[in-house]
Amino acid sequence: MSGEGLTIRGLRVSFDGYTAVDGVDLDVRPGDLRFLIGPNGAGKTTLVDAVTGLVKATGSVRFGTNGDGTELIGKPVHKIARLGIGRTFQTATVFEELTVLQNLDIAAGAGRGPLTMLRRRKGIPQPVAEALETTGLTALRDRPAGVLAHGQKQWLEIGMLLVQDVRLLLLDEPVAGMSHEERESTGELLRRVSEDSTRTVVVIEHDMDFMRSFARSVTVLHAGKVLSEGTVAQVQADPKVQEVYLGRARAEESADAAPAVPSPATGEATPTTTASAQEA
Amino acid sequence: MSGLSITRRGLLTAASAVGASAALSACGAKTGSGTSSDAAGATADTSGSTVKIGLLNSLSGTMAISEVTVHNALLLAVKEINAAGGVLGKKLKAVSQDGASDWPTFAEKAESLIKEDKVAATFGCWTSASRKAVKPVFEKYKSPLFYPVQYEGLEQSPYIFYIGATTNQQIVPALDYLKKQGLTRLYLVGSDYVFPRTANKIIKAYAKANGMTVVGEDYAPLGSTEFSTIVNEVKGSGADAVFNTLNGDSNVAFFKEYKSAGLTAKSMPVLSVSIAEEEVASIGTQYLEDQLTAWNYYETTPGAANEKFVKAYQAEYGAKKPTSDPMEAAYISVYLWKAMVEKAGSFDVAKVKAAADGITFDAPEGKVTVDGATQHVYKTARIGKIGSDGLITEVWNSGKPVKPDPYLKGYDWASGLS
Amino acid sequence: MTVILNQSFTGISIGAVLLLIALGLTLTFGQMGVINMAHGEFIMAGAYTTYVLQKAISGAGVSLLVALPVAFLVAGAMGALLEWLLIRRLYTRPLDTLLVTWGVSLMLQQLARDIFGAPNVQTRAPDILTGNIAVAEGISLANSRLFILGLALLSVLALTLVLRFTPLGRRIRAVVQNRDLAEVSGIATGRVDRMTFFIGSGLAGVAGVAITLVGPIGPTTGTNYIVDAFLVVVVGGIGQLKGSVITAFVLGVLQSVLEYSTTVSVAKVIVLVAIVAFLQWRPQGLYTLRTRSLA
Amino acid sequence: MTTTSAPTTPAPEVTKATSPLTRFRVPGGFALGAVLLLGIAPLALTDFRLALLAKYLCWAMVAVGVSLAWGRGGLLVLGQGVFFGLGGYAMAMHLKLADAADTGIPGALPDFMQLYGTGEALPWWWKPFGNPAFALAATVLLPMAVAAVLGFFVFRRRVRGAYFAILSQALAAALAIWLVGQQATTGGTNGLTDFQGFFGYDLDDPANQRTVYFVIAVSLLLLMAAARQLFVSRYGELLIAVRDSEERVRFLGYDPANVKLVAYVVAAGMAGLAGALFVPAVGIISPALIGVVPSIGFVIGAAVGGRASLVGAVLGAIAVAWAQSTLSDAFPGAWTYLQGLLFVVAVGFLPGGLASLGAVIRRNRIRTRSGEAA
Repeated sequence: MSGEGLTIRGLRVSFDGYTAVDGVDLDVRPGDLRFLIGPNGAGKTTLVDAVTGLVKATGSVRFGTNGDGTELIGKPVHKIARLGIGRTFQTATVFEELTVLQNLDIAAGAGRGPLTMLRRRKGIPQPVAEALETTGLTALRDRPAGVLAHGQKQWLEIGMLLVQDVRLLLLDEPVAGMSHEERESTGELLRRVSEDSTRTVVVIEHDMDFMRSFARSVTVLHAGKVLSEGTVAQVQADPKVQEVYLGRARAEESADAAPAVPSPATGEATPTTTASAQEA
Repeated sequence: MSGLSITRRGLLTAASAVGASAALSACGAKTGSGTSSDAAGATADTSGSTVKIGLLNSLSGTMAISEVTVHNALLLAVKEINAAGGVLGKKLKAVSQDGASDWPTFAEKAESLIKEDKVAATFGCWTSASRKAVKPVFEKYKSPLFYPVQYEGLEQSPYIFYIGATTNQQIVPALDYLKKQGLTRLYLVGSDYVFPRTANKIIKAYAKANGMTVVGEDYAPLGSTEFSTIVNEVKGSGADAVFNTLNGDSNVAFFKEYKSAGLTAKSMPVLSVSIAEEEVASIGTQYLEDQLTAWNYYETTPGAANEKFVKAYQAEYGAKKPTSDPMEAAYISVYLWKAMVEKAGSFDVAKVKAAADGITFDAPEGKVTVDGATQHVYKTARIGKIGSDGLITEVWNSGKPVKPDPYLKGYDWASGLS
Repeated sequence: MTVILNQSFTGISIGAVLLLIALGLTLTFGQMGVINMAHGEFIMAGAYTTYVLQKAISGAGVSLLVALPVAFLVAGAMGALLEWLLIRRLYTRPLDTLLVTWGVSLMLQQLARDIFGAPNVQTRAPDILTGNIAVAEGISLANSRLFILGLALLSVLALTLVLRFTPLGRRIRAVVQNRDLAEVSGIATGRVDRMTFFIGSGLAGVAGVAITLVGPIGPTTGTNYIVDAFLVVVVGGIGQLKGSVITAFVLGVLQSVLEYSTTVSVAKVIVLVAIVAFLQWRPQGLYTLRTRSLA
Repeated sequence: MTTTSAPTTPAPEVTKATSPLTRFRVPGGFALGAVLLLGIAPLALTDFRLALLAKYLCWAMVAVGVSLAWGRGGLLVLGQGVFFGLGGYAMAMHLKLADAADTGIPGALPDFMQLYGTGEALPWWWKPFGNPAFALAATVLLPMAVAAVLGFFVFRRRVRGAYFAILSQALAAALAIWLVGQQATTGGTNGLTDFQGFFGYDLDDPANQRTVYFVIAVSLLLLMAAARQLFVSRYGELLIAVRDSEERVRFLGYDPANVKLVAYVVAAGMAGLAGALFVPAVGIISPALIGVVPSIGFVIGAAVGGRASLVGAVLGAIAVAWAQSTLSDAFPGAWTYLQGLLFVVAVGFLPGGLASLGAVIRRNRIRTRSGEAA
């Protein structure tokens, strides 16, 4: 049962005695669009860092499409990346001096042999063309990434994960600082991406509206531990969550945004964690 | 426009060029064929009313400290010679090139002086390394170089005149002096380059044959300024005297450390062969008082010729400017060349070389004579003591000019050296 | 045994100089991350300050003591000026800073040549600093080195106190740890940078005064020390005073012992290679400030 | 739906180089360079000037590598003197051995060893350099091997930026000091000099000196073509990506250490070849070409001309070398100021060097245009 998708057991990360992630267990199945929420310092980003090998951690993180999956703890970053695990950062990091096309082409090419590397790129590889299409950046492909708008950079990052043929996408606050329209587009993009039944998507987000609109399932972290898990509705109804989000949650979110839980726009706000992949 | 096609085009061009160069090289001489020597010869331009001579010194970089003074002395000599009517009725025009304390640059500038400026002779170089770098250039173009600095011997290029002392005119007399003083246990301290290493080889051979002992030997990288350990070792060695072949900045650090360690000229004198008046001024007499030096000339050397030289130099460059051995050697090198040219009646290098033997000059250091066979100069060896006023006064001299012997052939103990 | 003891004391002598020349860099390089190749020329400026003051004030001891604060101000002002003119424009480009300040260092050397002449100049050390005291049988420590050691330790103490307990120190640490946060907290980070640079460069000036007791004073004085100074800070670890202190003395003793058992050249090569190997083992140096940044 | 080895869709305008002017810019420029170096320069210059140019072209060859490693890869290679020196010494050792063999005396030692050495047999590590093929290969492969070993450790441990630069300098200093210290076997400060022949040809002969020039000029052009290919290849794009965000590249599944290693090793090989050809052209190799200052000198030209632009770096290297050699005689002091100022201005205020003047303007224009679009 724990063979598919991302399986985390007893994950623990400490910095100089401060424990940022404190024994987290987490399962995310393929086809899910899991949101990771929690107050500042809850350990969300650190958890993603640990999964991608950026920080040292103890415990077990396995990822695979069948069987037991591969243990990720202890592997270097680039080896983890080659297992089909990709991430974005809070501040979009694209290669500003390279064009959109070059950015995507590099992302697509981690497995290229030396001879291919030493040749000039001819034409546009199929996955790159598809990613351009999916992210809507086709018209901008020859622009240096540095001149893109903030939202476009985030899409480019997601596109780079797509061409990598990533099976597990870890997105760190992808809509921070975006306009309303950009958020909508990003959400749609994420939904399209996660429709592939073999992909697993995990999104760290602060934006509750965005979460309510697009999450299939939610995990709430608090002080390095899992506080609550379930559908948006289940989580929002959890008193422990309300406790943590006390003040802010009561005042602004539970009060006026709660009715939005069964989102009319998508009708997808109540899938369970075992949401079927047939939707795709 | 793929990269590949560019490369291909590049290769084509390259291939044709290789072809072209192969064709060219077909007319180049093979080694040992002997044809090349005629192809490259100096063509000094002496046709006009002036004759160009080259001054090749480091005007910038780390060696500028020393070499600028030599450059000044050369310019003074040129000025005096021109004021007195020039050479063979032609005024001298000095062309200065900056060796920039960098050996390959010296080689480049030497070539520039010979090929571009068509100088009749070149004066300069200080370090052995710069001389070694330009030697093939002067030999290739058969143009003469006058080298003004004491050096490690073991060299006799047909196109270099060695106006500074060779080892038997500086180091060997210095050892004679130490032996006479009963200072027989020596500690050798030097910079890590060819002169100190060769000098110390000679010293060790001398010591072996003369009942002296070398109790220690240390080399510091050129420019090194940390001498705690070396001085510590010197102090504990029980030596009678230190033979110092350090160069440049290292001397400053060494002598400061030496004094700090409580060592003095009384308890353990240091005999230096690279510290002249100029260096004394930059180290400080506080640290150097009563220490020994070995040269062929001091600012205080008696004689009318020296009085005139010191006066002229200070009139030109400032009243407090000291004169030193390499400066004096540089100064007389121009006069020696003038005398050779005038004896030969021509600027032609072969004739000048042929005329060199036996040329004498009443130099500030006393009478000097050119030895045609070695192209070195007979020089009087002088041991000096550094005074509190920064001047060096002579405490001993060899009595008469010493015949130059760059390969120390006249010394039995040196037979195994080279 | 005597040998080991003796070389240890010699090593401390060497380490004292290393520490003093590296101290300013622990601020400008260690705290601010600026690779200032002209730092050596601030040392040179301190040395020349001693020379100039000695011409004005005859007593060697008095002029040396006066030179300490004056050199601090002179070199500090040069540093602050350099920061204001160039370095502040280059904070995001550390490698370019290295090259730009190397250009500045060339110009400062030439300036010294034009003002004071190419040859080295001499200063007179006060007699009390030219002697030595016996530590044990056959082992002595030069007074000049003791003076440098004292000066270095005093500077470390003063610097620590300033960083820990003064408002300026708090600001400096705040800017180092989180520039953005410091800025929004109302700290004029630009002015703090300049002050940090002033103090760091000033310490180089103080080192320059002390250097006159043991080394040559000339246009290239700074270049003699600059690489060593950087190595001390690199090995000691960025942003950590204690790392530099330990490193300076360890390198000093290592150098001294190796010089004793091999030759100076070989010792130098071994020390350099050892440093390279050490950085393989600990790329961030002996002590590091842990941050959550990507780097 | 997404396969890793997807067919490529034909791209009508991947690059915007459609106008004839831009299309022939690169091959045209290359041809122009070839004509200038191989045709006009040898005809227009005296033997002496040509020899000088040969020396400058050697610096330019180093600059090609600097442009790759530093300009594209962001590796401030402040220790290129090490590789230049290794290449130079490998060549010089062979020439010295060949000269010794030419004397006809069996087992003759190179001249400097007879003077300063212990007078014993040739050190074992000199012996292979008697073989011309080995020596030639070593001029390039030895620096590359050293760079590979060094880079392997340094990049793996993520030593970078300032640390890498300072480390490079420390190594350059160490090698220079070591060479100086081994006088009996390396010639010490003097270095190796006074070469008679070059693979059987007499180096004193002006015709042979011209051949050396041609070899150098052709080598430079080849290196530039090779570097250009690397620049426009996928590897070149990846290298820029590593320079701009090493971590990000890591998350794409590449090991940035390997990407940097390739640039570093190639740059080292180029410096080695430059050093090897410098020896017959100038007639000397010495520790003075290896230490900290010359190593910084190797990046000056690239910085002034434009580190990221191949042509800029090459022209910059040639121009700075020319200025150094011409101005330092007339105004030794002023030249030092100018050199310092060049660094401050070129690196501090025009980081792309002189070559970027046009690009800065062009980029501004693109910015304006995209601003309008957005």
